[in-house]
Amino acid sequence: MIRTLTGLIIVLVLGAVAAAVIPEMQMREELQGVGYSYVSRGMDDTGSSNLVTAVIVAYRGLDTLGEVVVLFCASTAVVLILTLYPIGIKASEPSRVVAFTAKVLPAPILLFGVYFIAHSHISPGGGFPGGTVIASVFLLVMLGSSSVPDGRGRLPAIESLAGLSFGLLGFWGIMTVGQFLNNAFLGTGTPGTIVSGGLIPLISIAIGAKVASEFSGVFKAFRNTGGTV
Amino acid sequence: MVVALAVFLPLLGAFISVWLSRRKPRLSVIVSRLFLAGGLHSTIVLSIKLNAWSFSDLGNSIILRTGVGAPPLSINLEATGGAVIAAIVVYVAAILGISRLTSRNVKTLPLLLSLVTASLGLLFATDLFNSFVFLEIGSIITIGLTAACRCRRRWEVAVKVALVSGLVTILYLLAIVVIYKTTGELRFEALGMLHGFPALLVSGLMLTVIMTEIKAFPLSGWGLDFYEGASPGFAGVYSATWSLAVLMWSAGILPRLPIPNLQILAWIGAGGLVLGQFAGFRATSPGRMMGYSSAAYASILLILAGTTTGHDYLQLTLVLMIFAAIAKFTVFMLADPENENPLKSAAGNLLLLPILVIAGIPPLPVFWAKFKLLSILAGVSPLMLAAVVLGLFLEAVYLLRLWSKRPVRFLKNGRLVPAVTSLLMAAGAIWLTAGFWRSLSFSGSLLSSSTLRILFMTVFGAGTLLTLPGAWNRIKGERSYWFWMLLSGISLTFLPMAGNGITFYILWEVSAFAAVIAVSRGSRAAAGTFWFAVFAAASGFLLLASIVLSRSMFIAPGIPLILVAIAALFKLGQMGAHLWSVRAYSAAPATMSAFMAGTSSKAAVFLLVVAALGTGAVAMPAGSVLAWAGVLTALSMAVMAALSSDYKKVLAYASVSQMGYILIGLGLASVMGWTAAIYHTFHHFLFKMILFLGAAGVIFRTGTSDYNRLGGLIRRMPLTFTFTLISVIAFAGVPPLAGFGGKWFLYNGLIETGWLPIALIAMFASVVAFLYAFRLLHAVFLGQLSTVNARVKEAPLALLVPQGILTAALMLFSFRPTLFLEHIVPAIESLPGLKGVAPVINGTIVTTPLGNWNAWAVGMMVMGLFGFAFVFYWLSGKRPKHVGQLDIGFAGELPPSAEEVHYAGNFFKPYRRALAFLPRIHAGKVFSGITEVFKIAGDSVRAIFTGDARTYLAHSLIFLVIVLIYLRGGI
Amino acid sequence: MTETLMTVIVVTFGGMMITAAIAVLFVRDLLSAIIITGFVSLSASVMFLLMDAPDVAITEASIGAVLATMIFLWGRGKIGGDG
Amino acid sequence: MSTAFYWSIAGTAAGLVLVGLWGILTRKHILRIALAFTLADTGVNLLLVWSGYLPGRTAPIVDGTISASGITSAVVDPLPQAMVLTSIVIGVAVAALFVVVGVLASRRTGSADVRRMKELRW
Repeated sequence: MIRTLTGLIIVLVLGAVAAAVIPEMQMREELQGVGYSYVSRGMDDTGSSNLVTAVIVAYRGLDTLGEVVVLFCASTAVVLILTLYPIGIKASEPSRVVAFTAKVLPAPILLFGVYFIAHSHISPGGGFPGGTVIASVFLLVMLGSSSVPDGRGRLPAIESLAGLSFGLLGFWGIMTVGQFLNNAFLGTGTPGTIVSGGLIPLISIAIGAKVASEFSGVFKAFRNTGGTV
Repeated sequence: MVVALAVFLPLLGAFISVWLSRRKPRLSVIVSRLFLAGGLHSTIVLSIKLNAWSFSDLGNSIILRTGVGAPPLSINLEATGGAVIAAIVVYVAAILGISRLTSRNVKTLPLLLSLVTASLGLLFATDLFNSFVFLEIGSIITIGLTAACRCRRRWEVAVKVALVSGLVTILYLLAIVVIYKTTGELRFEALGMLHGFPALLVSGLMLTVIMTEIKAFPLSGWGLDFYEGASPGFAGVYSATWSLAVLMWSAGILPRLPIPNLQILAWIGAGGLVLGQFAGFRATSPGRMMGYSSAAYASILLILAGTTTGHDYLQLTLVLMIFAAIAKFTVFMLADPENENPLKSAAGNLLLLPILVIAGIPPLPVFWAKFKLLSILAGVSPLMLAAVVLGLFLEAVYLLRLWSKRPVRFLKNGRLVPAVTSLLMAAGAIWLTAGFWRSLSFSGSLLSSSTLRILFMTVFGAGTLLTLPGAWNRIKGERSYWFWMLLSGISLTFLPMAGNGITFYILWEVSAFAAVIAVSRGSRAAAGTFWFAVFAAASGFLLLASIVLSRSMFIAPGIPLILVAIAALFKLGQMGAHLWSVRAYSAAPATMSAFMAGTSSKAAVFLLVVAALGTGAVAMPAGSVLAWAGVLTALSMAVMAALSSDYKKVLAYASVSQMGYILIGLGLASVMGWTAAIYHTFHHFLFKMILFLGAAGVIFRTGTSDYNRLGGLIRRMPLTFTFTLISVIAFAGVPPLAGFGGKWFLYNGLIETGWLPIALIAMFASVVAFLYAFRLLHAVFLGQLSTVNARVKEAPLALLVPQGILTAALMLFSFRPTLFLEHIVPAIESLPGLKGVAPVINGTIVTTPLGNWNAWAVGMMVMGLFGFAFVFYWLSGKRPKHVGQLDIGFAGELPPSAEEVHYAGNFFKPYRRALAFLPRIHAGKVFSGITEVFKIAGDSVRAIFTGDARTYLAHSLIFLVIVLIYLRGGI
Repeated sequence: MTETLMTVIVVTFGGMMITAAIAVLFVRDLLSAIIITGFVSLSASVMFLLMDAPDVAITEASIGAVLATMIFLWGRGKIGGDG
Repeated sequence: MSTAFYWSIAGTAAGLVLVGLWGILTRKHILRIALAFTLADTGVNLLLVWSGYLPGRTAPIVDGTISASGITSAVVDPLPQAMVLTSIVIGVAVAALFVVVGVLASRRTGSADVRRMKELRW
């Protein structure tokens, strides 16, 4: 109780002190700083009509590479820890509803995920949510069967390949225009079409594959009962 | 291109190894090493391109552009000279640490490789959000590897790290919101565009983030737990990769914080340094000590950020951080992973170098940076200087404890790591010493009188040479120490040549710590070494503080002089500091004791002489303080010597007691007093060396220094006895031998100045001195020979020859003191600022206001009388009856203990009773009192680290609130 | 959709989210807490949509709301207990 | 009117952050702390998007309704959205790892109470 109150006081004082910043954070009417440049030049520079994707994959591709590495490290760590200290439960026979769902839903969900990834430069979406959606298909399939799917080596192989291709795409940029992760050197195409945005679609696919395989690996590790993974 | 390879090659390796480590574990390790080697190669190429090794153009950089467009739209990675050097350290640590980390599980490889990329990314980052991403990678890998390594408390540590990094994430993102919202920018430069309250809010948030990340006190709780609980293998790799990167990144951000007065950072750092190190002083676990030490370095970073700018800042942070990282890495790598408590069983010998590096002992690389920092602080605020010196001293204390308590063990394998890192540290020492070479001076200008300079050099040089042969005779349990003794002696010998404060300080410290190491190699060293090291460190830090306070010239009057005086007193073993000297003398290898008591204690006399001259002369009040300190020590230590029954302890107390006379002489600040002091310095060197070398011989042959197990050795070791007898007569201050001269001048000086009480006490003390000298002769050489020692041989020649040489010199100067005085007295007369009249030398006669002293005539007379008495004794025909040591005349009664039976047992029972009125001076209690206060302070400080992770989070938030309120200037 | 309506929606949503957040801290049952957190994330995703951030909304819904909730549920299954 | 909309989002977000921090400081069940982190994270993400939000505009996706010349006055700032995407993924990655570590830690100590995890201290 005392702790709860003390915590509340600390937090409230922090809020009160920081509230002095409010007058300086007024609503703006116009884009400012780099935001303006992104919007005004984005399409010409990258050929992506989704400016968020343009920022993520093209301008600030390094952040995204970092983000991929974050996810990569987290999933590697989770899989590693759960491999060393397995605490999973034996998969029980799935209920009929689950089994049915697991048969019916994967295909449309998969399609949905692939769409997210492939159209990231045109419409909302991208490699991360797309990859997650695909991984949920894996989860669904896993839940629908009584055994842990034997993806031995295949998931890590996909993960490796996807990561490597992202990295090598980065080096390709350096070798052609001297800029790491540049993806506009092949031309940017007509914005709004599927083959546009330079390498953005390729990078999105790599990210999607990587995210999907990583989350799938994590799901598998969650169910690991101590067998080999 | 090269930058991209340097940063991202390990990442490609990580992507490959995640798959390969499942298929071909061995191959994956090899492949990973190849990728790391490739990256290392790239960083080295970068460092050469940037000319980073000169440590002078650290701001130069090579830029890697990424993404599309140019900043601020895209993100650059900027490889500056400093960052590249840090990157090389990261690579080296990763390559060396890889086998340790993967020995249990190869699947940690991707994480280790990614950690390298994250470290380099952070080192080269130029963008706030980009840094955030790299910071997150690092935190995740830290959590993952902590949890994956085999160590009992890994889960607790992992949870704490995860909680703290979660909070850091939130605070950092809040800062980014404010920054982006108000400036529309995310590069580091955006921090400079902030104004008004957003600037303060961002500063508070960033400061909290940085201080939590670099584990600066008081936000260091999680770091302490991490270093204590994580497996040493990972903790080592962490400290030299990720931790180093975070420190260097923070070093880049801190000066950019948009706060009106950056100096507040320095105050936060200085306060944290003192408080944090008080807490560290109480740490018991080695891992935790390393944690506290890293908190010290974090605080130092804050201090640097608040007080230095530009090139100094880059250079100092780089040197401090990389060498501390290498050293810490080495310490952790030396831990024995098989042991339940790995760091406690670290390889003891190899631990020394990294620990001395972290503690900043000259001429090791970190020292140079610390020295420069302190010099800068002296100009900023003496209070801050005092805080930092105290903090660094406390850090040195627990680091030395860490080393001195280690059992000696060698690693079964893995010598490669210490070999490589030691090489790096040594190279750094040489490199930096070479860089600072111009600031050193060997002109000898600290002491203007060349005669005195030559005198001191003779004492130091001769002392070293004469003890060196003895160091080859080691008793059981002692390890080779001659090298360290020689090193100590060589630095001492050059001490009088020092031309400025810093040169003096370096020689002084090298000598002191070489002596510490030599002492630590004795068979009973454990007890003595630690305190010796602590006082060595204390006198070193005092000296350093006085040097930086005096600025360039050696000693300035006022506080610096007082600090120097205290440093010298510590070194002399005066004023309660006998705590170390007595322990160290009796714990050290026997010959080492001779070296320390006879030779290296004179370094403190030299320091006092220099200090007194630097300020004209010792001012009257200071002089009388010195004299009183001297006379009280002389008396109390003489009493202690008389009551002690250990050969080496007696000699140790006696040494300290004799040093008291020198203090009185210097305190007189008159020509007569100084003549006494210098005279006594030289002759004390002669006879104390003889005594201790004699003791070394006895101990070497009998294996003991206990009076109760000695006795009657006159027949087994007649030569040693003869030398000892001569020197005992000499130091008892009886005519005709040399000890008398010193006292003669001293009483002259005291009476001349009118310090009669001191003169009386000093006289009384010399009576006591006679008692212990008498007892020493009796207990060791006279009386009955113990059956155990019935077959001992005369001391080895390596000890006897030096004694013979010294005795010859002693006899020469005893009978012809003018040979010595005719050089010394003019030299002292020519010194500035000394008052009073000088003794007049005329042929063999020395004339003082109290009368003439003709040593030659007196000597001849005494010799004549002695010969007469001996002839008379011989003719009288009475011979002593030989009685065995166990031949007791008690009638059927068993004696209670050996002490009662032995001739020398409780020798001074009557005097002990007679002297009971003297106040028992337990100066040791003063120091244990100080220690106690420190302990209480440390305990109350470290109580904030409750171990509850949420408390650590609360620390960060409360700190943030306080900083914000401070910056706002109130609520 | 008028601005007034949007404001009303946001204020209602905001109030609910904060109430729910406080409930997460104090509700006895851990399962409820997890589900309420998922609800907060989902509401946040709606707010992202209102702030013209469809990419973020999709990501928050699929990753922040669904995936995170699943992970928490898994964790609860392994630890059990309330608190 | 849009001012009210604008500030109510900021208020909600800041409130979530503060409640999250409060929970982090005071809850003792390890998963509940993780939930509190998620709340604070959500709040911060809302604040980030909010920092680039301009009322009355559309999403930063160019389609037929926006002319290339008037685009700078038609869409909101894409950068904060990009950052939030990154931040969400990072948040969930950290949360997953935290949950796994927390689960194992509580299985080792026999309790999910963080107060029991303070063998290391001082």
